[in-house]
Parts: sequence; structure tokens; C-alpha cells
Amino acid sequence: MTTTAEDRLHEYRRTLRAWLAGHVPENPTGDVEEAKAFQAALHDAGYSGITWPAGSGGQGLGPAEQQIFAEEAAAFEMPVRPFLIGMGMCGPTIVDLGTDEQKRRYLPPLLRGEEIWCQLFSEPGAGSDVAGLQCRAVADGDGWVLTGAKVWTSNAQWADYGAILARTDPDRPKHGGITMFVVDMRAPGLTVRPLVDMTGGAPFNEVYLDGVRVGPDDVLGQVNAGWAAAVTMLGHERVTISGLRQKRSSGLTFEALADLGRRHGTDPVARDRLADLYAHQRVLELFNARMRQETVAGAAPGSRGSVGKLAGAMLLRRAVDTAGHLAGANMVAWEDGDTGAASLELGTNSTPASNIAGGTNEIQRGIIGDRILGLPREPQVDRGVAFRDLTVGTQTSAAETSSEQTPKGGS
Amino acid sequence: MTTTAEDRLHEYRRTLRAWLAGHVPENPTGDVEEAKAFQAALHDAGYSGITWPAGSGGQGLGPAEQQIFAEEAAAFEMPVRPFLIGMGMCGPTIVDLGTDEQKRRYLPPLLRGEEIWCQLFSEPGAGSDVAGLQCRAVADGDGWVLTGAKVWTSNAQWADYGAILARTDPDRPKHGGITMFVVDMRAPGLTVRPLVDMTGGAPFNEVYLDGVRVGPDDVLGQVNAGWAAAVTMLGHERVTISGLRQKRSSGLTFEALADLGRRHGTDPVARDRLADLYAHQRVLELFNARMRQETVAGAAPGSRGSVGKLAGAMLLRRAVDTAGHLAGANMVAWEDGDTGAASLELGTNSTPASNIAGGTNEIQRGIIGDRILGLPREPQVDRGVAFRDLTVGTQTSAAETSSEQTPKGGS
Amino acid sequence: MDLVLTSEQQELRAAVRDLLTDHADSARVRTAMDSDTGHDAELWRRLGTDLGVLGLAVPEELGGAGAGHVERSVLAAELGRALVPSPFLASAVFVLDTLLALPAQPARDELAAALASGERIAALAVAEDGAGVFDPGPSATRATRSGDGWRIEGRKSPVLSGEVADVLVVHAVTDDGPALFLVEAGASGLTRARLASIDPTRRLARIDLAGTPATRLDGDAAAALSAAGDRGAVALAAEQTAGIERAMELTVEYAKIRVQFGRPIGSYQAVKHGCADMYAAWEQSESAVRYAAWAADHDPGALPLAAAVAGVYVGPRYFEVATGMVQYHGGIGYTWEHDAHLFYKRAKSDELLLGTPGAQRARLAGLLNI
Amino acid sequence: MDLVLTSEQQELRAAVRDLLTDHADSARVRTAMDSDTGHDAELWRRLGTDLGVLGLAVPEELGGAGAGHVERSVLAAELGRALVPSPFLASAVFVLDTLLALPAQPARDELAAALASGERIAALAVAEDGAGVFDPGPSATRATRSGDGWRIEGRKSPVLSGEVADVLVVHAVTDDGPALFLVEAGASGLTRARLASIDPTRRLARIDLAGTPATRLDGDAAAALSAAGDRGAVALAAEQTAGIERAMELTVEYAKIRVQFGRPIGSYQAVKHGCADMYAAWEQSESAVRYAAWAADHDPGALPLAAAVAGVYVGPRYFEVATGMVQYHGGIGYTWEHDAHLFYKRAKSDELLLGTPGAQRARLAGLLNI
Repeated sequence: MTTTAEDRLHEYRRTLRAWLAGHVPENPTGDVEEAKAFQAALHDAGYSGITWPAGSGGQGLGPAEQQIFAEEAAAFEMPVRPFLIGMGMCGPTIVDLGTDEQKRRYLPPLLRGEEIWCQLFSEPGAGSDVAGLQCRAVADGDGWVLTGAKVWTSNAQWADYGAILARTDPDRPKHGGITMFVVDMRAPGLTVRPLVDMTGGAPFNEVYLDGVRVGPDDVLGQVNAGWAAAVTMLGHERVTISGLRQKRSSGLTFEALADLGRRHGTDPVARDRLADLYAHQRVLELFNARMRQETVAGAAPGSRGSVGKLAGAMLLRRAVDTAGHLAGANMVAWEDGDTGAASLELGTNSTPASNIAGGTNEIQRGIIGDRILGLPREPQVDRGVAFRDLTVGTQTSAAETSSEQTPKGGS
Repeated sequence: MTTTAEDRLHEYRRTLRAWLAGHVPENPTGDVEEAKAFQAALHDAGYSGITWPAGSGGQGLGPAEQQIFAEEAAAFEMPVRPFLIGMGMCGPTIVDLGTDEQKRRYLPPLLRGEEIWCQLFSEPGAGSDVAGLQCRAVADGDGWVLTGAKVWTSNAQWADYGAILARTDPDRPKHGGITMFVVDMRAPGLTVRPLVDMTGGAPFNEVYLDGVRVGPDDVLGQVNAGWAAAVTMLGHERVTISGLRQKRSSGLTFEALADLGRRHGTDPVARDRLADLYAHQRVLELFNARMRQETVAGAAPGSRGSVGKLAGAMLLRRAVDTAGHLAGANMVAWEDGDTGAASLELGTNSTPASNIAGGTNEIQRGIIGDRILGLPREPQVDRGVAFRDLTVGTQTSAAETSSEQTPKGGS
Repeated sequence: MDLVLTSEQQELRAAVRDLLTDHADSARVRTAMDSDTGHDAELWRRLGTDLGVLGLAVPEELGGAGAGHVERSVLAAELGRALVPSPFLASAVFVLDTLLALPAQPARDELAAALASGERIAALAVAEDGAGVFDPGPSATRATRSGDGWRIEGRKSPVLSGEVADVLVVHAVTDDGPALFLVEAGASGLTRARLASIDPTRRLARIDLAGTPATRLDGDAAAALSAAGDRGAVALAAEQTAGIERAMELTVEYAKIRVQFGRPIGSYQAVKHGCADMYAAWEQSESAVRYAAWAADHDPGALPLAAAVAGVYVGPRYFEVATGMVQYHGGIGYTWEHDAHLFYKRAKSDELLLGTPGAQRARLAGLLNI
Repeated sequence: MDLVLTSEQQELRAAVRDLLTDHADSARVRTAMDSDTGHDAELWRRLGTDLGVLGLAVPEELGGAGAGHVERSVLAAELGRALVPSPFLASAVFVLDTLLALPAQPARDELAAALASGERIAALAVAEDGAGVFDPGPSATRATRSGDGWRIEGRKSPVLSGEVADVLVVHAVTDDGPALFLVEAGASGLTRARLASIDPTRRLARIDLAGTPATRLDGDAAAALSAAGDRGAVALAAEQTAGIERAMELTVEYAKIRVQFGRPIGSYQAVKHGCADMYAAWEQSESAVRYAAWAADHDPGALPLAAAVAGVYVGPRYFEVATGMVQYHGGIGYTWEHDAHLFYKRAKSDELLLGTPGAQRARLAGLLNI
């Protein structure tokens, strides 16, 4: 009897499940050394870079194995956060666009958990409009000098390398004068500052570049073709975000709110809201499951990922509202140490992030309208205009550059 | 002792109240002859054209008297529907822009209830974008020949005259080539057809013009200044609509739905919705009352009328939803002759009209954003372009004219 | 769980859509809805006999196609997409599912076969006083023995397709508890009166029974109605979801060609984002229906929750989408001539047919034990 | 009814706004909210003494300004607009209104005067177990006679401004029913613990009373709390409405200057129409507040309904508007540095301070007899 593909996948799942059960830390500390050790263990076990080509140090497997990994990993809180951007976005982009030398230099240490990456796209003046970025890369000898500011950079505080977009030619229209570079996060002139968000935490950073040098070997893709490189990388982001959803405790799930209801008591109106919340949460789960099934069956999800992103964000808003119906003044004030209430607060205060980060709800609706429904585009007033003639962000004069601005965040 | 202004207004109100009580028919039939008789009676009693100048046959009084009239009339179902457009819009526009001859010819019969007017602005291809109208006025001798189609025309079936917008110069940008004419609704080439709406009723008409002649004396305002004339007339519309709100039975008021709840029984969720509906209805009433007080105090309402229009439309949608919570399957099917259920059906099916007619919700939000909040306008791609080079409505070729089209309604 | 249609299921969909494209375009739908019976008998015959799809979820031994609820949800969707006025929901869903939830017995088996072929049409006469279709409430309808058979006294309203039905499945209370009965259309003491309805594509009736002879069906009436209610909710949600899809398609199509202020209205965010919300509602509704239909076939224990979720989520979404459809069509959407109002009215009748949204959520809350 | 402010009332508004512009800009608000007491004692003194506005709704014979609730709503609005962290709501609204609803008596009169001048700060200790501020629920707090006075045993939570208060008005149950008591900050057996709060501009506390000596206030506790609850709802709605207005202003301002894709984000309908909805919410909220405040002064019989309408309508609107404020500011709106989050959090705490939205609507439903 021959082994069928199905048998093989079944065996893959069985082995993986056992490995995860034996290796994922029970109470992850969340620190970076733990992540490095775990990523190294994943690599040693053959679970690092599952779909990356063998020639780039990956496992050379297909979407079925990747999907199995995602499904099995969903049961665990894996300490891989610092590697999500490197493994999910920067690495695959290097696989796609990198030179042989870049692949040789950067991929193995990434796969082995030795080097951490970050992504430097967003700027104070370029939020939704990423291509409106102002970070300058001024030619200097055979290299460039980078000056500007980046925001909302995860990992920057412990990253070794960053994939950065900078403007190499302001005389071209905005998409045409951008280049992607690899930048050493410890280079002279580069400063990382934690950015305190409205939850009071600082999971993101601001990164200031003041005359940071990059060389010709640091170009990822081609000079002035950075927008295409960014699109490649953001395509990987979508897959990463939808594929590697991990178990996360949140005060805003139906389950958490149902518990809250059991603690504080419910009335028919609160139950009505809670049932409606469950229905919304469940149909979104089913949509995501259906997307995964279609992906495994060979249909590329394409822009439909925007539906999940948008619906997930709106679901959290609904949950915040439902929480108020259940908790009342208990959501206003609570005893120190009441972890349920604190997790409700964190959920409430981080809900705006879900509606903004990674493309605002407005951007997602635009993607659905333009790319899925094929609705006509809005007039694009900045197309074909040299970047230096455009106004971007909140600058008040055309001469102003990002390094002179207070950080303003993206819209 | 001298009579104060307050005493005078008080007396005005007292006299008016008594007159209305004695003259408004108890069970109006709603037919046009009744309306003509009542309008004549209003005229004879000195309540026709309250704020119109005495020289134009009006009473020459101020906004205080107008407001008192509106307040007192609100308690009655006055049979004036066929005159609302003539008295509220066309007449005041003739007062503002008409020649002496036009005032002499048209105003007295209007004030006396002898002639009914309609307004011919909307076209199949020009709904929200009224200035995109395609009805042609081709010069012919010292007059013009009108060809085109108008829709959503109230009163057309019994009107004597209409104020019509037509395009006298398609080589100018769209706002600049329009003229307003007075058209005889019984002129050769003019056809009125009832337009059945989604309630199954036909309160509106389509009006087809096929070579209808108008002369130089029929121009209202100036040739190619029809847009300004239309703005003048629409300014009067706002005042009319907000000022002369009449008692109307509807299945979608809080009161009607509370009765429904009493009939079918309520549960806590239905009560929750009903209470929320009451709050929304009440704050809108209070907003309208506050607007009236500010108007009397001398502050022009301006674009704030759009708030009432928008909120009223959204309130009806909320009421439709609330009705479902109360009536359930009783809103799906009911015994013939159940007037409560039928009025709920009519309310449900006419709610879209409130959200569309007289400027869609989207248009109202745009007005609030642009004119009240001063937000920047969208790019206006049709400004400065000759009308004949624009696409309007759903036409597929630039040569197509409205008379060749199936009516399409406005958006 | 399988949330993606197989190629066979997709072929079924194509076959039904082809049939309806030919025989249930807007003009024919309007002819049918204005006709005496409120439906197109010829189309009914084609569905029952030519295509043989009315018994998709009926076992072969009872004369059905022996397929399942996934297949039937595909049929329900296509009928809903085209707004076909027909006794499908009443006869081939509500009654058939009720019969199949009762133990085998000659009267049941015979009727199920006749309904599966479309030869006979049945209606479910359970609701009283305007309750949801499956909700007998505190029933005032009584059945008493009379010789070999039974006689029924009472009033049922609303009864979906009650006027056109050849036979009624009536819920009545006996001395030993509630039971279901068959009542023939021609039975003595039976009167049927058409009700006014918000939905021109649906017919509902009041049924009066005055000592009307009836045949009692064996089995637990409450359990059968509960089981059928779950399956009916799935078929209804499939119909609604297809309605969402079609309303969205027509709106998007119009938004691409309707120009105002120099550009297509679909290029304005107010319209574009509204259409995007329609799309998100459709994708999620479709997912809810795929799962609930799969559960009906493969995981009956999960069905009540899956069906309740679909009902709670999809119903209000359809009315929102249909409201947007009328809105974005503007004036033309408000005319009788355009089909937008048929979606609007169907969406409202579908939303409330099985009870108020609050009642449906209360049922879900009960299943969730909250 | 008068829904338009008189010129005197507009002058009051201008005077308070001037003061707060000078003494409660964003930096000072942040300093105050992070301080030990959670408010700016110097600003409190200016309000109480320099401007003399803390007793606007207190009769002159009790040391107040003898104005009314319209005037106090103007003050509440200005404090809310600037997000001023202060004991205003607790002391000059909730407690003062409760005292004024009790019959005249030395302890009441004396405290009212001290609160009206700002000399003392009081907090209302009624809620238990996280109920709304005026809701004693099935109170477990007991008061028993002890010599000439009383002693209280129990726990109150949350108590707005409970930690900073010089004196607490405590609801407790006696053998002859519920009553209100005065408890001095330094009383024996009194412990106060700061609670965590979603709103950095508000301080709330848990109060434990263990045989704590107290002075009983004469009068009907339930009636006084009900009357004060209506008046408190008006002041709160005024605060919320001003928050809506300010959040809208800041959002519109930003939408005019923030450019993305070559044009200001305020030119996009998604943002513009969202701002228009904020404006509509503000206009209607303002109307509800104007009426309720007028009713408090001139038509007390209409007040309960007017206050309930304002509470039901305005609370959720503020949180919607604040959510939009953060959303349209994008990334910058999500930072701690920007004030948007302070509006968001204040809006949520305001929405729930007097109970769940459902409880507030249930109260309105009761008043409407539905």
C-alpha cells in the first residue's frame, strides 16, 4: 500500500501536535530571549519557514502544511511575537526580491531565531497613504543617507535589521521615487523611542533617522522600485495576519462577556445584546474558516481578507458596547487586581487600534469596493504629480520635511 | 396704555386660532376643489401670503406672525396640500425675481386659490445633481422650444403652471446654461403621467415635454441665470418644509408604536427599543423647537435645516426597526381593514422616500460637512466643463438626450 | 465541517439558476405575484417534476432526491435570489421538515412523497394571533375525537401559502396534549381568507376551522416543530443570503453607471463604503448558511445553535442591505417599476416570519445558556 | 420653554471658558489627573471663590448664587468640554442636589453652604457592588443608633470623588427604613481605597464603614435621591454634550489639515459624513440638555422625563462621537500624547456612571408607561 497525501498530512499534523505540546512554554514570559530560544527550537524541529524554498533555508512545503501549522498553533500561546514580522514579512520579501548575497546573509540567522527584524513603513505624515512617505534617502557616494521619522514600529527596540522605505527621487510621482533598504537598527544616527499608546502601554516605537548611511548592497529590489517591494511585503502581511492567529486572552470575546454576565447578573436586554454579539463573533469565525477552506482548495483569498479585518474591528466595537450593558458602572471603576475588569479596560482601550492599524476601516471598505466589487475609483488628485509638489500629512509648507515635524501618526 | 408688540401678536394668535377652529374642515377629503375653496377662505381672512409684501398681494407681516401661523396650524390637518408648492416656493420666487407683469398675472390667482403651481426641476438623469438636467430649451424665434422629461413632480396632474428649469446653453458649464421658465401645464406637447411609487400609490408624476413653446415673457429671472433662480426657490422650500409641518397620522411615531405594543404585548427588549425610539423622536422635536426659537430670535437657520431632515429620515428607519420588534409576524401579514397594520406598512414603505426625496441623506451630510463644518469640498470634476462634454445620469453616449431615455429617477 | 460547495452542488445551483433565468425573470415574478394563486404553477411543475428538486432533503424511500440540506439551501438561495413567489418555503420546507421529524406512518409518508414531487402543496397552520410560523403560543385551537377521526375548532394566522395549499398541517391541543393534524383543503367547516401582506411576493392566509374533520399524525408535535424550525431557519437564511447577494450585485451594477456631479456614484465613498458593508454582510451570511446547512446534514447536535446564529445574523442584514439598495438607487429605487422595493419588502417579511428579532435572539441566548 | 441661552447665560459661559482656557488646558488637565488628589485645588478655589459658580443652583439663603440649573448646565458643559478632572459632579451636583431635596435642617444647610463655596468637598456614597451612582440597590449597609448618633457598617462602591471628599453622604438602612447620613472624612472605622478606573480624569473609590459614626439627615432618602438623580442626569448630559461638541471641533479641525492621497481627509465622504453625524448628534444633544435644564428650573413635573430622555440619548452619542474622534485622527489619535483618548474614556465613564444604557432606557420606559 502506498502512502497517500492525506496520510502524509495526517502524520505531519500528529507529529507537529506532539512537538508543540512538548515545546511551547506553558506560561510564556513574552521576553525576547525566550522568543529567540523558541524560534531556534522551531528551526531545529523543521518548523521554521515551512513554505520557504529549501534553497533559502526553508522547508519547501506547501500551503496545506502551513495551514495545519496555523490550525495546531492556534491552541497555543506561542512566544514568537518578535519574529512575526521577520518570518512573516521581511523574510518572504527577501526570498522574493533579495540578491543571493542578501539571502545568504539574512535568511539563516532569521530562521534560526538569531536576528530580529522590523518594518519601517509608516510615518507621521504617511498613515493610510503609505506612499506619501517623506523619509529622504539622499545619494552620497555609492550609497545613500537616510533622514526622517518612522512610527508605529513594532520590534524596533530589539530588532537587528529593518526593512525601510525611503524617498530616493522626489521629482518623480509619489509611488515612483521610493526605494526599500535594509537598515542596521544599530547604525549611527538611528534612534528608537517607545511610543505610549492610549492603553498606556508602549508596544510600538518611533524611529528617528538622522543621517543614517546605507550602501548599494542594502537595496532590497531595485532603486525607485520600492513601492513594488512594499506591495510584495504587504501581500505577505495579509497572509501572516490571517494565517497565524493565536490564542489570545481578551476581555471582549463573547465567552469573557458571558462570564461577566454570570458574575454581575444579566437582564433580558443584556442577554439580547450578548446573543447578538455571539452571532456576530460566530459568523466571523465561520467566514475565516471558510476562507481557509477555500485557500486550501486553491482559491487565493485576495482582497477578501479585508472583510475579516473590517468585521473583526467592528465586532470589537460591538463588544465594547455589549460590555457596558453587562458591566455598567463596574466598567467605570473596579478594584485593583480585578483582572477581568482590567482586561475589559484593555480591550476597550485597544479597540481603536483594531479599527486603525494595518489599514483603517475606511481603507478596508475602499479595498472591498475597488478591488472586489470593481467600483470606480475616486478622482486621484496626486497621481502623476512630482512628489515635491504635493502636500502630505499636516505639513504647512512644501519645503517642510518629516524630520522637522512632530510625530503625527497615520489616518 | 399703548399696545405692545407682544399684545398685538397675542391678539393675532387668538384671532387666528378662532378662525382656524371655525374654518378648517373636520374630515378633509383631500381633493383639489376643497383645497381651492380653503385657500380662497384663507385669502379672504387675510392669512394668504402672510410675509409677502403688500404690493404683491400679501399681508406684509413678519416672521413672528408666520411662526404663529405655523404653530397654530400644526394642530390641524389643513387641506392646503395642492398649494404648498405655489405658496411656499413658486410664489415667493416670483415675488423675488418676477417682472411686474409676472407678479400681476400670477400672484393674485395663486393667493386666492384659483391657480395651482408645480415645480419641474428633477429629471431621470438629474436627482441629487439637479444642475445636471438635460431638458433642452432650444431658441426659436423670440421664444424657446422645450424637450425633455421631468420626474417626481407633485401636483402636476392638477397644476395650471409650472416653474421649469431647462438648458438654454449646453456649451456653458452645467450651472451656467440653465434658465427658469413659467410653463403652462396645459400647453401642447406636455404630457403628465402618474408615477407609481413603491407604496403602490402615485402622489408624483412624470412630465414629458415634446416641443413645448415658451415665450420671452415666461423667463423667470434672467436667461442662463436659472441656477440662481433655483437656489432662490430651494431656499424657500427649506423654510416651507420646516415651517409648515402639519399634523399627519403615521404608523411610525412613538405614540402609534406604543399603542401597537399595548395591543400585541411588549417584552423588555421591545420596551428598550421603544424607549430609545422615544428619546430619538423627542430630541428631534426639541431640536426643531430650538431652531424655531432661534429663528424667531433672529438667527437664520441656514443649513442647519439639513440636520432636521437627516435626523427625521434616520428616525423613521429606527421606527421601522422598532416596529418589527413589537409586531413580529403581525407586520408581515394582517387582516384586511386593520388600519393600524396598514399604516405601519405605509410608513415602512414610504420611509425610503424620507431618506431620498428633497436631498438624500448623503446630500444632507455633505451640506452639513461643507457648509456648517467648513470641511474641504471633494474634487469637483465637472466644474468648468461645457455641459455637452459631460456624462450625466445613466446615459451611455454624449449625444443622448433625456427625451430618449427611460425615466431613471434621482440618486 | 465543509463550508465550500462541491462541484455537484455548484452544478445544481447552475441548473436552478438557468431554469429561473428562463422562467422567473422580473416580468414573470410580477405576473405570478399578481395572479390569483400568487405563484406560477408551471414553474412549480418544472421544479417538482422536470428538475425534481422539491424533495432534495427527502430520503429516496419517501420519494425524495436523498440529497440533503446543503443542496436544499442551494435551491432556497436561487429561489430567494430571483424573489420567486412560490409555496416552496411553506410546502417543501416547513411542512416537509415537520413531517420528516415525525415517525414513519402512512399518512405522513404519502404526503411527503406528494410534496417532494410538487404534486400537492401543503401549508403549516401552527401560528395564532400573528406569532412566528412555528410558534403555536398558548394555542386556543382544540381537537376532539369524532368517531374514527378528529374534528378541529380554532383559528390560525398567519399561515404561509395557506390559501393555495391542498392540505394543511394543523397544530391543535387535544385532551392528551398538543398534536399535529392533516386537514384537506376541501374539508367541511374550513375557511381561508387572504391576509394583506407587506410582501407582494408572499401569500399568507387566515384559516378558520369550525368542526373541521382532520387526521391526527402520530408523534411529538413540539419536538417535530422544533426540529423543523431549525431546518426552516436554515432554508430561510439561505434565501435571505441570496437576496443580500442579488441586492448587492444590482446596487453595484447601478453605482457603476449612474453618474452624478460628473462621476459614477459608486466612486463616492458614501456609496462605495455602503456597498462594501453589503459585501461584508454577504460573505458572513454565506458562511453562516454554509455551516448551518452542513450541520443539518452532518452534525444535527450542532444544528440548533448554528440555525439560531444564522437566523439572528442574517435577517437584519438582509433588510439593511435592501434598505441600502433602495437608497443608492435614489428615486428610481423608490418606484414600483424597479425591483428594489421587492427586495426591501421580502427582506422585511423574511426578517419577521419566524418571530421578532428579539425572540430569535432570546432563543439563541437560551441555547448559549446565558 | 426656553431652548436658547440668554445673553447673561452666554456671558457666564464665556467667563468660565476664559478661566478654563487659562487654567485647564491639556497640560494642566494632565498634571491634575496624575496628581495625588486627582484634581487641581487651585482651580477648585477659583471656581468656588473667584468665580463663585459652584453653587449656581443653590438658593442665595443657603450661600448659593440663586441662579438655576440652566446656569449650572452651562458650567457643567464648560468643565466637560475641557475634560477638567474635579470633584464638581460629585460635590456640587450629586451631593448638593441631594441635600437640596431634603428638608431644611442645620446639618444640611451648613454643608450646602460649604459645598457651594467650594470650601468643602463631598461625595455621594450610595452605590454598592458597582451599581449606578444613585442606585442603592438591595443595600447591605446598615445604620444603628449609638447614643445620640448613629454608627454605620457596610461598603460603598463606586463612590465618585470618594477619596478626596471631606465629607460623605452615605445611604444606609435603619430599622425604620433607608436614610442618608453625613460621615466626616476623619471618622473612625472609615477606610477609603482608590479604585482603578477606565477614565484617567475621574477618581472613584471604595468606602468601607466599620462602626463609623454618622449624623442622620432628616427626610425621605429615596425621594431625595430620585430628585437629585434627575438633576444629576441633566448636569451629566450637559457635560457629555459639551464633550461631543469639543471632540467634533477638534476632529473637524484635524480633518481640514491632515492630507492623505493628495487632499485633506475631511474632503473624503467617509470622514465628512462621519463629522456630519457628529454635528447632528451634537445639535440634538444640545436641544435635549437645553430643555431638561429649563424643565429643572421651570417645570419640575416635566423634569423626570426630560432628564431620562437626555440621559438615554446623549450618553451613547458621546461615546460614538469620541470613537469617531479617535478613528478620524488615525494613529495620532491612538497615542497617549493626543487628547482623543481622554474624550473616549470620559465618554465611556459618563455613559455608564448612572447605570447601564439598558437600565436608563428601562427607567424611561417606566416613565412612558410602556
